[in-house]
Amino acid sequence: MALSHEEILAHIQAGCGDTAVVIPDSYGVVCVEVPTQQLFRLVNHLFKDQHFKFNILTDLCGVHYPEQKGKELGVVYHIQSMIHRAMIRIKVFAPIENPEIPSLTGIYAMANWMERETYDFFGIKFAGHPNLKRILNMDEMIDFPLRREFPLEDPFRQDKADYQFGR
Amino acid sequence: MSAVMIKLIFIVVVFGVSLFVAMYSTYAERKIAAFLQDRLGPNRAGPFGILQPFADGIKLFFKEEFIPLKADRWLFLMGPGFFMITALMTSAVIPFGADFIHDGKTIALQATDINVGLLYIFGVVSLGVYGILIGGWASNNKFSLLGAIRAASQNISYELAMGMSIVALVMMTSTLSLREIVDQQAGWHWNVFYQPLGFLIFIICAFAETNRAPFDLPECETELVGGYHTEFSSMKLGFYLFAEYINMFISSAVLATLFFGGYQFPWVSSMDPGLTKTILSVVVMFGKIFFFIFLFMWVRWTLPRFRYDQLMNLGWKILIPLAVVNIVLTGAVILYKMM
Amino acid sequence: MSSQIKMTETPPGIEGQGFFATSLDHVVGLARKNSIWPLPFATSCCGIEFMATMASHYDLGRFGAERLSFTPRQADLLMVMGTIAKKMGPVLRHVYEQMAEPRWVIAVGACASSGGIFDTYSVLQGIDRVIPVDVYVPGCPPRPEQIIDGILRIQDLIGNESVRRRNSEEYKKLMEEYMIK
Amino acid sequence: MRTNKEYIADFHNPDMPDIPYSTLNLGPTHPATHGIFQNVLKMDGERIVDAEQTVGYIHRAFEKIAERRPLYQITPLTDRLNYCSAPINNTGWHLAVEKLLGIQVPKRVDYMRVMIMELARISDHLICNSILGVDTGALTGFTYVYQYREKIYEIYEEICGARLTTNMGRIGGFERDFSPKVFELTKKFLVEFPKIWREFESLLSRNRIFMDRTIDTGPISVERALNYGFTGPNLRATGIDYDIRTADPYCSYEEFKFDIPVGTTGDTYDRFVVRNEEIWQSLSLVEQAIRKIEACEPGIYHADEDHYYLPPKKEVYRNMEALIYHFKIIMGEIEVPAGEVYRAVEGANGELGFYLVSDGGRSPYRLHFRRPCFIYYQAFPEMIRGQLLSDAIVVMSSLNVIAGELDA
Amino acid sequence: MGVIKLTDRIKVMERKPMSFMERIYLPAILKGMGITMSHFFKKKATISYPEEQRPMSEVFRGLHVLRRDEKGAERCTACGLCALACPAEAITMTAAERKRGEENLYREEKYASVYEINMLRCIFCGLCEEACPKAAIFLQNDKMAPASYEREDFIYGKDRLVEPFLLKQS
Repeated sequence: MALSHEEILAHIQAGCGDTAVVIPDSYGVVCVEVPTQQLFRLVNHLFKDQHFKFNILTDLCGVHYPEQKGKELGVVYHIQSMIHRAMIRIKVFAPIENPEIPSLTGIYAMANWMERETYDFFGIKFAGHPNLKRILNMDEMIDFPLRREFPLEDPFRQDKADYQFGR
Repeated sequence: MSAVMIKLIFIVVVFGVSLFVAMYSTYAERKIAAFLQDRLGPNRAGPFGILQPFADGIKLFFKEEFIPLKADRWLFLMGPGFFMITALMTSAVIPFGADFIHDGKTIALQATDINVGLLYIFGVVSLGVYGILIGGWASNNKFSLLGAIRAASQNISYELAMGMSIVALVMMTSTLSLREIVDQQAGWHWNVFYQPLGFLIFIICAFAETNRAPFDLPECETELVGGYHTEFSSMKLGFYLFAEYINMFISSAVLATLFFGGYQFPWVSSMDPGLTKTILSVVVMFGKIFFFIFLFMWVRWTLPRFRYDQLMNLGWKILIPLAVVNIVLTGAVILYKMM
Repeated sequence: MSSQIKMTETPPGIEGQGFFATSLDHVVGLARKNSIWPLPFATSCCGIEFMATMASHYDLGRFGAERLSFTPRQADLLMVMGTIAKKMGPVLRHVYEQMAEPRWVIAVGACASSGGIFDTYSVLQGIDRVIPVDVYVPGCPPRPEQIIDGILRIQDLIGNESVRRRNSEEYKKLMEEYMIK
Repeated sequence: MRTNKEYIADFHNPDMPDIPYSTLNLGPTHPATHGIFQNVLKMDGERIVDAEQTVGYIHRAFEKIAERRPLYQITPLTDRLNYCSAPINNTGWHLAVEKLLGIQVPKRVDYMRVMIMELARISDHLICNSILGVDTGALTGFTYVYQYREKIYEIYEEICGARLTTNMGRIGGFERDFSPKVFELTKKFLVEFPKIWREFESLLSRNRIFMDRTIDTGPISVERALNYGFTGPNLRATGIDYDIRTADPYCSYEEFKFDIPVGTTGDTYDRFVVRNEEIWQSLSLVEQAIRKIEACEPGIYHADEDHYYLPPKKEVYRNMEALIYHFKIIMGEIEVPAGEVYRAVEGANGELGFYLVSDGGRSPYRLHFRRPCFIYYQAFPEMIRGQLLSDAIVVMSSLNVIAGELDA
Repeated sequence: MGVIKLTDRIKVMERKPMSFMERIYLPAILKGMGITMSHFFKKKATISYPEEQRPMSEVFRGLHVLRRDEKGAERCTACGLCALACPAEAITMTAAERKRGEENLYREEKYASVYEINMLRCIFCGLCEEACPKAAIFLQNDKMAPASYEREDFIYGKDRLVEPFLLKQS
């Protein structure tokens, strides 16, 4: 019952019209980029449809591309159909000054923590999230550690002395 | 030597023996647990690790005394002591061996033979839970409090069933004195053969009363960290742990006395009174006690534990009705025999 | 800081005043070292190897240390196993503060001792930044043999320690350095 | 008298009036939280009104480290995700990289991977189920089965030289061929282990105390489980046979014969039973894998990819070209195509996914681990609402939340 | 709650209701006690570690050693690949040129004058051994890094890493 790419794309276009931009992917996954305003509608459409049953949000994560002006921060969703064994990759982008992306917690319960994690790492604000606060890092932290410019090691750290490390 | 002196010496000996047995129960527990689990167990402190209890004792003794800031100081101190005292008091009415007749004088191997011995045991044992309750409440910690409450409700529920299982036994023996109960069981007339159901209920309740697995809810580590003794350190903790083992020892003694003929054993009971008989009877008694202690440990290292509501269900909905049935059955049999 | 740690860790018996101060010290030391109740502060991988150490093949119980006391009040040895993140640091310190004297700390594995491969913004580079550590065990995770080695080192330390060490000036100074109590 | 179920229904009822509650901190260092995370429980006596979790206590910034490391150095990192079954993580990562680089591995490597992955699955489920026993109070079963985990460690050690954090396998294959001793040990394990596992099952699985503890504790329906992103045994316990091994086969899993056990109600007992049955299935898979490996031509243990797989040491010492490749690979200067791949494997806890974004550099541009624990642990409050404190502990250990994977 | 079927490999684990014998607790309890008792008399699995050593595999990744060649010269040429391959960044080295007359000490023209491994950082992943093009660094299969009291003790310099010369000859 494998779905062809065309079928899936047609299905996506039924969800958000012509706003979806297809990104070519050499690894066999249907990959689209949608504007932030369309995201919720599209995912809701995918979730509700009884034929295709793209009802599982497999993965959600953020990416930071500092050189793409106006579209620095992105969120990548992997949505799967358990019956048809097909996967869609949806990307949305937001500018770094005001990274606001609609939250999917209303559709998927699992999006809750994943979005909090993405907020924690990238500072992407998910509009409509019930409890958007840091999850892995300390609440006091001000930076967003997975942005590209953030160093791996905290440069101001006091808890590390070189003489103890044989360097 | 006056009779009083002899009694005093005997009491000291009984206390000493209880403490000693409790001490080595800790060692035995660790060894038995290890053996049941394909391990070796403590073997570094002394040969085969037999000095382990002393090491634990000394260590606990030299550990820092600690009273949490928000704890109720006096109750916090009182809890362990109270628990320990009640645990030790129970041994007063247990006959540990046949009478020793020397120079025409009879020396009973029992601190005191009161005619309501059974009632005494029940009374003192039910006081024991106050030690836990006080300690758990005073430490001002939620886990302790939960443990203490669990202990209290568990003990109260299981005392009922325990008492009722004994009622049937008392109907049969028509005495409350432990010595007489033991005397009645000479030969193979052990009560366990006449009261198997009563015995079963009693032993289950004994497990519950001593807070041993599968009824170790008041202190179960995986749920309540340490239960009622979470906040106790040093010798206060030592008292709690110790008293628990003493309780186990006493429960084993009571089990042996009530249902397994105490110090009676077919060949031993028919011997002439004398030193040999006394010694042998003591050996028999302790043999039975050790068997039960072993059983306690064996069960602990085998079974999963109950959940709180299941524990209550078992106590109230199964054991108590069973005990009532047992009473009725016993009554019917007695009536039938009388007719 | 590390030089200060060295000072206190020296077994008191070997400096001045004959061999061992009293036989009481000796007996108490013997008792303590054979009855270590560990508090397993297992956060990650090393915790699994600690389980292996407790289980039948290695049996920590041989050293009288199989009674795990999960409450810090009753524990003698804090075994820190696994990564301690910065978020965890205060908790670890709190647990250490709750422990009753005498108390020892063993840092098991690379993460607890030095951060290991996790040289990142969120990981504490060694727990000795928060609490004093007595013995370090290398390895990621250490084999149970190495953990037992660590316990043996701790036993040596305990056996040679004076009963009064915890009241000494040096010890107080050490605690002050870590701002504990 | 009200039953447990009626109570639970009450607490799930949104119209229930607010009850005064007390809070109880389960964790961060509670003995039942294997690993470190905190649950703040709102309690009404012993009953749980609500719960809130705090995680991140061992957050180690895996994803940040991964952005600074060449591909082969990320393997030791994946070890530490779900450390109970490190070889599965290693293999999952290698599969993701191989997908990106377009490496085809020989069949024999596939079977070798199946063998180690199923051994890892056994060792993970074994620890989860025996810890469930420990949390209900039966410690002894744990020590019996742990002896056999040690046997698995021996096999690992023979393969790669470490016990727990294995760093097993390389991109494109294995670092060395399995020695004959590996097969010998594994065969011995396959003979000995079923006996002890049956013993363990009979200690717990039909013991009423255990059944009472676990049946109807922490149930979750299929719909909610899917919505919460459950995967792995926890999802299958709810009654759906979703398994990456069949849904998106990798490592030639489609050639193997195995069943997917599913539960019916999704409660703790079902999770226990499903894991038990998966161990039996894994045992048969290991056996099949050994047979398939032995049927293959011996001596093949890696893909023939000069650019990505280290040349043999002997060549390096003599051959200049080999030395150059050696330097290039170690320095991470291999040619990595730009692109994005998502590769998931059926980890012991569920779908362990690697979303790898590469810009052609030596290290990933972005690497996201889809950690099953992190995702399904969200459902914990919903699962324990209205139940007793003891249930919370049992549910937690049957979910097999592993802190390393939870926090990454 | 029903069962959703996606594949034909499904195997539903039906739950049998408790039988009467299971309901009354005792048979299962006695069976369990039988099992534990059978282990009571079994041979114990314990290895008394400090006295007994558990055999380790040939390929076990233990403590590092810097190897010498057949003639006793140090193999390491300070190329730095091991330090590069180390995910924990635990290896530091300083290279030096071999001087005339040191041919019996160092095999190649370059050698490491300082070679330090921080054993507390090291995760014993074996990547350094794999990276070494000269078979100089090697993880022993019979030795493990010992525990110690001080953090400084774990910085292993060349004095502790290089294979003793005399042992090699005998």
